[in-house]
Amino acid sequence: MSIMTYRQALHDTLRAEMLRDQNVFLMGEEIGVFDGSYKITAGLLAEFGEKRVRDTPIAEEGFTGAAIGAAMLGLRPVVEIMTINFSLLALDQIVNHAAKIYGMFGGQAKVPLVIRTPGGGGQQLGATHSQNIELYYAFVPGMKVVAPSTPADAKALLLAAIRDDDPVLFLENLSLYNTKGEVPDDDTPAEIGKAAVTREGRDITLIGYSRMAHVASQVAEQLAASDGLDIEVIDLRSLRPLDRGTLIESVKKTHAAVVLEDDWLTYGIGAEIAATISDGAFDYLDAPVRRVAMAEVPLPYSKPLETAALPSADDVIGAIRQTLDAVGHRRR
Amino acid sequence: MSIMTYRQALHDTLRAEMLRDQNVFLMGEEIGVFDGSYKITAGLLAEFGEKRVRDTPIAEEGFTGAAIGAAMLGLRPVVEIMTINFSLLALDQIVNHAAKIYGMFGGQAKVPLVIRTPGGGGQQLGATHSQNIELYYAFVPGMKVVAPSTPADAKALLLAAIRDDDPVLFLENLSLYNTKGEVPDDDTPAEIGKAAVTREGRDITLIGYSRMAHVASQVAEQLAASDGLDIEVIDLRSLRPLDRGTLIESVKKTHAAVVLEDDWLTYGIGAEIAATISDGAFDYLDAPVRRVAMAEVPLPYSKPLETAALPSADDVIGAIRQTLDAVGHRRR
Amino acid sequence: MTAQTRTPRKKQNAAARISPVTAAGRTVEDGERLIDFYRRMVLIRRFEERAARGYTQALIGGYCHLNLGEEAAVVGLLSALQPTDYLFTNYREHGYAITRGIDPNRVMAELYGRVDGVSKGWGGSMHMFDIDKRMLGGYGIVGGQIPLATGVALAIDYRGGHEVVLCTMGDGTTNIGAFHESLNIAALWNLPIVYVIINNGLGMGTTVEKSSAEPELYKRGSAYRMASERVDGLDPVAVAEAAGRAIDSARSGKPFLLEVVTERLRGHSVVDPAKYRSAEEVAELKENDPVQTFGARLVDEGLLDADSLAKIDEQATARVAEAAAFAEASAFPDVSTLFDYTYATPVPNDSRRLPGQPLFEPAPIPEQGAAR
Amino acid sequence: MTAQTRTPRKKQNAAARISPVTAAGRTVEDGERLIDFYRRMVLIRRFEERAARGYTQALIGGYCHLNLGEEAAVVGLLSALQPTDYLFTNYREHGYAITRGIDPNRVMAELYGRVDGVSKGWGGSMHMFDIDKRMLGGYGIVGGQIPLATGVALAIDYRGGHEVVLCTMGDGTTNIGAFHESLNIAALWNLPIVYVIINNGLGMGTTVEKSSAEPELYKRGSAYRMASERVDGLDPVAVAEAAGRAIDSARSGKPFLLEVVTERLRGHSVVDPAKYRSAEEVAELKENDPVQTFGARLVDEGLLDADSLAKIDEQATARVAEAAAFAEASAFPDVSTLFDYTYATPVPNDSRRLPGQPLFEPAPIPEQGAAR
Ligand SMILES: Cc1ncc(C[n+]2csc(CCOP(=O)(O)OP(=O)(O)O)c2C)c(N)n1
Ligand SMILES: Cc1ncc(C[n+]2csc(CCOP(=O)(O)OP(=O)(O)O)c2C)c(N)n1
Ligand SMILES: [Mg+2]
Ligand SMILES: [Mg+2]
Repeated sequence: MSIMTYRQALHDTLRAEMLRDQNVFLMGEEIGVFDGSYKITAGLLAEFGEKRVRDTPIAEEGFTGAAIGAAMLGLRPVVEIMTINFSLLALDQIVNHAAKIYGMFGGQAKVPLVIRTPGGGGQQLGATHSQNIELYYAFVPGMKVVAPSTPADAKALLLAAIRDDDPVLFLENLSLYNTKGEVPDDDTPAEIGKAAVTREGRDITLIGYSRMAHVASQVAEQLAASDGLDIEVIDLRSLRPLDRGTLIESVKKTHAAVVLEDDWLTYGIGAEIAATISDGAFDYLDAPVRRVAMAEVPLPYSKPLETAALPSADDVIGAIRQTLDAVGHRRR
Repeated sequence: MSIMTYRQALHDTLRAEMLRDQNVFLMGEEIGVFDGSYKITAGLLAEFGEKRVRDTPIAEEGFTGAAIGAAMLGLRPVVEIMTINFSLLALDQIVNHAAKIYGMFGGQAKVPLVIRTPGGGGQQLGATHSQNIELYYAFVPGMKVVAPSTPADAKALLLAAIRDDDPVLFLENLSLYNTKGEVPDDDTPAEIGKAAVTREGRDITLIGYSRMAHVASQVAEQLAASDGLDIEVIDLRSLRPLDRGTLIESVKKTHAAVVLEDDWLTYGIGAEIAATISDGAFDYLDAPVRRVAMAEVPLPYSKPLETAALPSADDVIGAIRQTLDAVGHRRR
Repeated sequence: MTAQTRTPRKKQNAAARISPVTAAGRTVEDGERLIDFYRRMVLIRRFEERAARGYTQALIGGYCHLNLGEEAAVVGLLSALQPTDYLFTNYREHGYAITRGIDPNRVMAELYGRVDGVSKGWGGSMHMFDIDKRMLGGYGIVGGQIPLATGVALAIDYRGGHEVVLCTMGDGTTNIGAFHESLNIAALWNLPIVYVIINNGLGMGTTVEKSSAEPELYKRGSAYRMASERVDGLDPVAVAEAAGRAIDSARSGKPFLLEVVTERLRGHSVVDPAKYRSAEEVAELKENDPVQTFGARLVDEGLLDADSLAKIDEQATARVAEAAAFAEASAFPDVSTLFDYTYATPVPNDSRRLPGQPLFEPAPIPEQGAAR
Repeated sequence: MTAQTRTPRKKQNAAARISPVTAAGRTVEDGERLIDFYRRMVLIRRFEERAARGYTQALIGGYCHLNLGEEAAVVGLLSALQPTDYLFTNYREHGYAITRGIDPNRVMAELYGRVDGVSKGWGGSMHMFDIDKRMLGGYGIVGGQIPLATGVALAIDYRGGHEVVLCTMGDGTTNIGAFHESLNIAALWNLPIVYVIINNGLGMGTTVEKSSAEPELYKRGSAYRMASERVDGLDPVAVAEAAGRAIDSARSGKPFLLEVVTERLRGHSVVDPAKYRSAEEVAELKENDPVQTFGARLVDEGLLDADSLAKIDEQATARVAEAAAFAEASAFPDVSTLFDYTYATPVPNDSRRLPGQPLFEPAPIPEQGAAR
C-alpha cells in the first residue's frame, strides 16, 4: 500500500504495463514532449522513446482510428483523448468501428484498445469543454466503459482495461487528478462490470461514479457525523456492463436511493440507474429514486453561473433529506 | 385532408416551405441529381435549382457545419444526413457548435437549422447502418429533437422545425417512409415539446415514438379486438423537450406502462421515460414500467438474427400481458 | 509524383488504351499471367451478375454494391500484393474477396447471410472479412476503413515487419476528413501503406467534378508530400505495374497514393437504376468494358481464341453457380448465437436479453409489509 | 500559388526581414498607417500581458491563450478587412477582438466572466463574439470554426452579397478533417472566404514538422486547386498586403489560403511554462519580437522616436488598466439568467431545473387506496 494521487496511480500503472508488455503503447496529442495536457504521461517519452509514446497530430478521428487498426493486429494501444469533449470527433471510429469490428465480422478480430479521457466541468472551460458525455459510449454494445473514482480503482481498472480484449473507454475526471488515496502495490486488475459498495448503511443508498462517487462518500461521512445517518454508498465503477444486481440488493435493504451524476439529467446515466432500481426493487422502494444532476444548459464560463449549474454536496444533502422525508411519509 | 405517404408528406412540406421562404434551402449528399437516397427530395433540384438544392461532397462534418454557419446568418438550411449513423461524423459540429452557439455567446446568434435523418434497423444493413442513436441529440441542451410517426406529424413537425430558431434534429425512419395516413391541407405547425395521446384507454399506457409509436397503435387496436383491452397510447413526438406531464397524467389513470423503443435498452430513450414515470407517478404505479427495446448487440446482417434482435409487435404484446399480470397480482 | 497521361474518361476507345501485350519478348509465363488476369476478371464479372440476381430474388438483403467495371482494377491491384500483406476495402468488395483467394462459396454464403459466410453471416455484402487471407474488411461507412488501415500499417512498423497494407476507397471518399487525417499521419510516420482511389467517376450520382475541387485526385498526395500516380484502371497490366511500384515504395517506408481510373457499369447499388446517366454515357460504357476489351486484346495477341474465351466464361459461370448452390444450402446462424460476438473478453453483467424479455424476472410479490 | 521566399523561422535576424518602409515615395497617410499599426500592436501586447496578470490573480479562469508574438499578424490581417466582412477565429483571439474594434473594456469583462463581457460572461477567453463587429467567435474546439466560417461564406454567396469571411486557425489545426472538408467545399462552390493559417510553429508543444507531413502549409491549398501564399507574419505591412490580395481573390469568388508565419512568445496558454523549448530557441524569440522589431524599424525610418514610442506604450498601458478596472467593476451574471440562453424559440416542457431541484415537486402522499 502506498498513498498517492489519482494522477500518480494512472502514470505508474501505464508505466508498469508498458514494462510488462511490449504490445502496450501510448498515443495521443501532447502526451510526449508536452508530458500530457494533464501530465499523466510525464516522463514516459524519455523512458520509452517515440515508438511507444507517440505524439500525434491534432486528428482525433485519424489517430483513434489508427489505434483501432493497430489493436486489430494484436497491439494494445492506450489512447489519450485530451478531454472527452474532443472524442466527439472520433466517435464514428469508436462507435461504428471499434465497437462493431468484433461482432460485424463474426468474431474474427478483436480490438484490445483503451481510450483514456477526462470529463468534468467546474474548471470554467465553457460549454464545449465541460461536458460529461460518457453516455455516448455506455450506450453502445461492444464498448466497455469504466469510471474510477479513487486512485486504487484508477490503477485496478486501468490494469483491467489494458488487459481486456475489447475496446474500453476509461473515464477520468479533471477534478480527481489531484485527489489522494491508498493504492495496493500488487497489480491485481479489477473486474470490469462490477460496482462496489464502498460504504455500508441501512437508511438510503447513494449511487455515483467518477467525481460523484467521491462526493457521495464525502456526503455520507458528513451526514453520519452530523445527523447520525447510516448511508450506503455504491460506486458504479463500470457503466457498461452495468452491475444492476448490486444496485437492487442495496435498495432492497435501504428502500430509498439518490443517484448522483455530473451529466445532464434528462437521458443522462442516472436515468438508467433510476429506471433499473424502480423496476428491480419496485416493491421495496419507499420513495421515488431521486436524481441530482447538472442543470440542462450549455455550461456557462462565468463562475457563479457555472457553480449554479453543477451538482454540489449541498444539493445531494438536500435530495437525501427530501427523499427521507418522502420515505417517512409513506412509512407512517 | 388528403391521404398520402410519410415520404410524400415530407416532400410536399419541404417544397411548400421553400416556396414560402427564400431563406429555406436544402443541403445533403445525393439530394439533387440522385433525387435523395430515399427519394424525399425527388424533383426539387429541377424545380428550385442548384442554389437551393445543394448536392454536397461526402463530408458530413463539413457540410453540416457549413449549414450551421449559414443558419447563423439567418438562412434556414434543411440538411439531410443520409442515415443517422453517418451523423456521428458531424456530431462535433452539431453538439459542440449548433447546440452551443446560442448560449456560449450569450444569445447573440441563433441557429435555425433542421437536420433531417432516418434511423431504423430491419433492412439488413448491418451493425453500422442500423442504429438508433437519437439519444445522442436528445441528451443535449440546446438541441430540439422531434420524431414523427405519421404522415400528418411528419408535415406538422417539419413545419415547426423549419420555422423554429433553434437547431432541430428531425428523426425519420426507413420503415415509415411508405406508410400512409391522412394529412391536413393547412400548414399549421405542431408544437415542439408536446406528446400526443393518440388513443385513450384505461388499462395500461403504451409509449413510443417514430416506428414504435406506430407499432404501439397497431398493438392497441389488435388487443382491443382480441382481448377487449382498453389501451392508452402516447406518441412522444418530441424527445427534447420531453413532455413529462402527458406521461404522468396517463399513468396516474392507467397505473401501468410499457415503453417501446427501437434503440438499445440500457441507457436508451426508454430509460428516461421509465425513470420519469417511476418518479412522477410513484404512488400510482401498480407494476414496474416495462421496456421493450432492441437486443444489446451490434445488429447482425443475417435475417433471422436481425429479426430476433429487433422488438416486434409480439414482444410488445407479451410485455403488456406480463405487466397486466403483475398489476393484477398487486391489486389482489 | 508521376502522372500517367491519360485522356479523360469516356472520350477514347478503351481498347486502344490497353498497354501492348505484344508477342515479341513475351515469355510463356507472361502469357499465362495475362490469361490468369482475364480468368479472374471474368470470375468477378459472373459472380457479381449472380449476386445481382440473388438480390432480385430476395436471397440477398441490405445494400449490395458490385464491382462491375472494376474487374481490371481489382485483379491488377491484388496481383501485386503478397499473401502476407493486408487488404482493406470499402463496401464494394465482393471482387476483392474472391480475387484475394477467399472461396467464392463463402463469399456468396455471406451475401446470403449464412453461417458459412466469410463473416459468419454477421457482415453481409458490405462487410467481408477473412483473417487468414488478411482481408481485414469490407467497411460500409465512407472513409471508415482509412484510419484503420493506417493503424495496421502502424502495427507492422511497430513490430518491424515487412508487410504492406493496401487500402482502397472510392473517388467520393477523398473528400471526407478521415482521408486527410490518415494520409497525413501515414506520411508523417513513414508507414507501409498504399492508399488506392478507385475512381469510377461517381459517388452514387455525384461526379468527381461535382465533389472534388481537385478532380485529378492523385494530386492530393502533394498535401502530405506523398508520392502518387494515376493509372488506367481498365488495363489490368498497367494497374499491376503501378500497384507494384506503389507497394515497393510503401514497403520501403514511403506511403503511396495510387489513383485507378475505372468505370462503374451499373448503378451505385443493385437497386439504383442510375437514371442520372445520359443515354450517350451509358452507350460509351460498353466501349469501356474492361472484361470485353481485355479479352479482345488477348485474342488479338493470339493468347486466346473464341473457344478458350467461351470456356473461361463457362467455367466462371459454373463456379458461381456452385457458390450460389453452396450458399443456398448453408444454414442461417442460430438465434442462440445472437450474443456470441458482442465481447471478446467475457465480463459479468453483460446484457443478454431478447427484446421480449424483461429486465428482471417478475418476482413474487412480497406479502403486505413483508418487504422490509 | 505564389510563395514568399522566406528563410525558415528562427534562423535569421527578424529586423532584417521587415519589408522596407523607406521614406522615399511614402505619403503622410502611409506614415500614419504604419504608426497606427504599431499602436494597435502595442495595445494587443499590453492587453495580453494584463490578461496574464489577471489570470495569475485568479480574476480570469478556464484556459487563457494569448496573442503574444502574433501582434503583427493580427493587425495586418484585420487592416485589410472591411467592417461589413466577417471574422472567425479560434480560442487565441483577444487581440483580434480589440483590433476589430470591440471595446477592450468588454473584452476584458468577458475574461472576468462579467455581464458586460462581449459574450455576457458566457464564453470566456475562448469565445469572444460580437455581432455588430461581425466577429462571429472565438471557438475552442480545434478546427470547429472552419466549417462554420465556410457556411457564412455560403450564406453571403446565397444572398449575392459582397462580403468576405476571414477565418483564422493555427498550424496544428491544418491536420484535422474539418480543414480538408471545408476547403474542398469552399473551392468547389467558389465561396468568398480566406482561410488564414497562423503558423506560430507549434501546436501546444508539437512542432509543425512533427505534425504536418507537408510543413509548408500554404501548399496544402493545391489539394483543392485553391490559390495560396505564405507571408512573414512579423511584418504587419507584408501581412496587410498579402491579406489584401487574398481578400480580393475571395471577394471575386476565389477562396484563398494564406499562411502567416509568426511566433508564439510564451507558452501555449498562460499556465504552460513551455519547458519543451530550448534555451537557445527562447533567446531567439526575443529577436523575433514583432512589436520591438517593428517599433525599431519605425524609429529607423524616422516615423517615431524614443519619446513617441514611450507615449504609445503609456497610452496602451493606461487603456488596458481602464479595461481591467471596468471589468472588475462589472457585475457577475445573475444566477436567475442561467436558463435564458438554452433556446432562442421558447417551447413547452423545456427543462429549467437547478441540480438540487427535484424533477417533480414532492406530491402529497395519496391516502391508502385513494390513488385509483
Ligand atoms: C459517412 C458516410 N456517408 C455517406 C454514406 C452513403 N454512401 C455510401 S456509398 C457512397 C458513395 C461513395 O462514393 P465513392 O467513394 O466514389 O465510392 P463508389 O461507391 O463509387 O465505389 C455514399 C455517399 C456512407 N456510407 N457513409
Ligand atoms: C478537437 C480538439 N482537439 C484538441 C484540442 C486541444 N488543443 C487546444 S489548442 C491545441 C493546439 C492547437 O495548435 P495550433 O492549431 O497550432 O494553434 P495555436 O494554439 O498554436 O494557436 C490543442 C491540441 C482542442 N481544443 N480541440
Ligand atoms: Mg466512385
Ligand atoms: Mg500553432
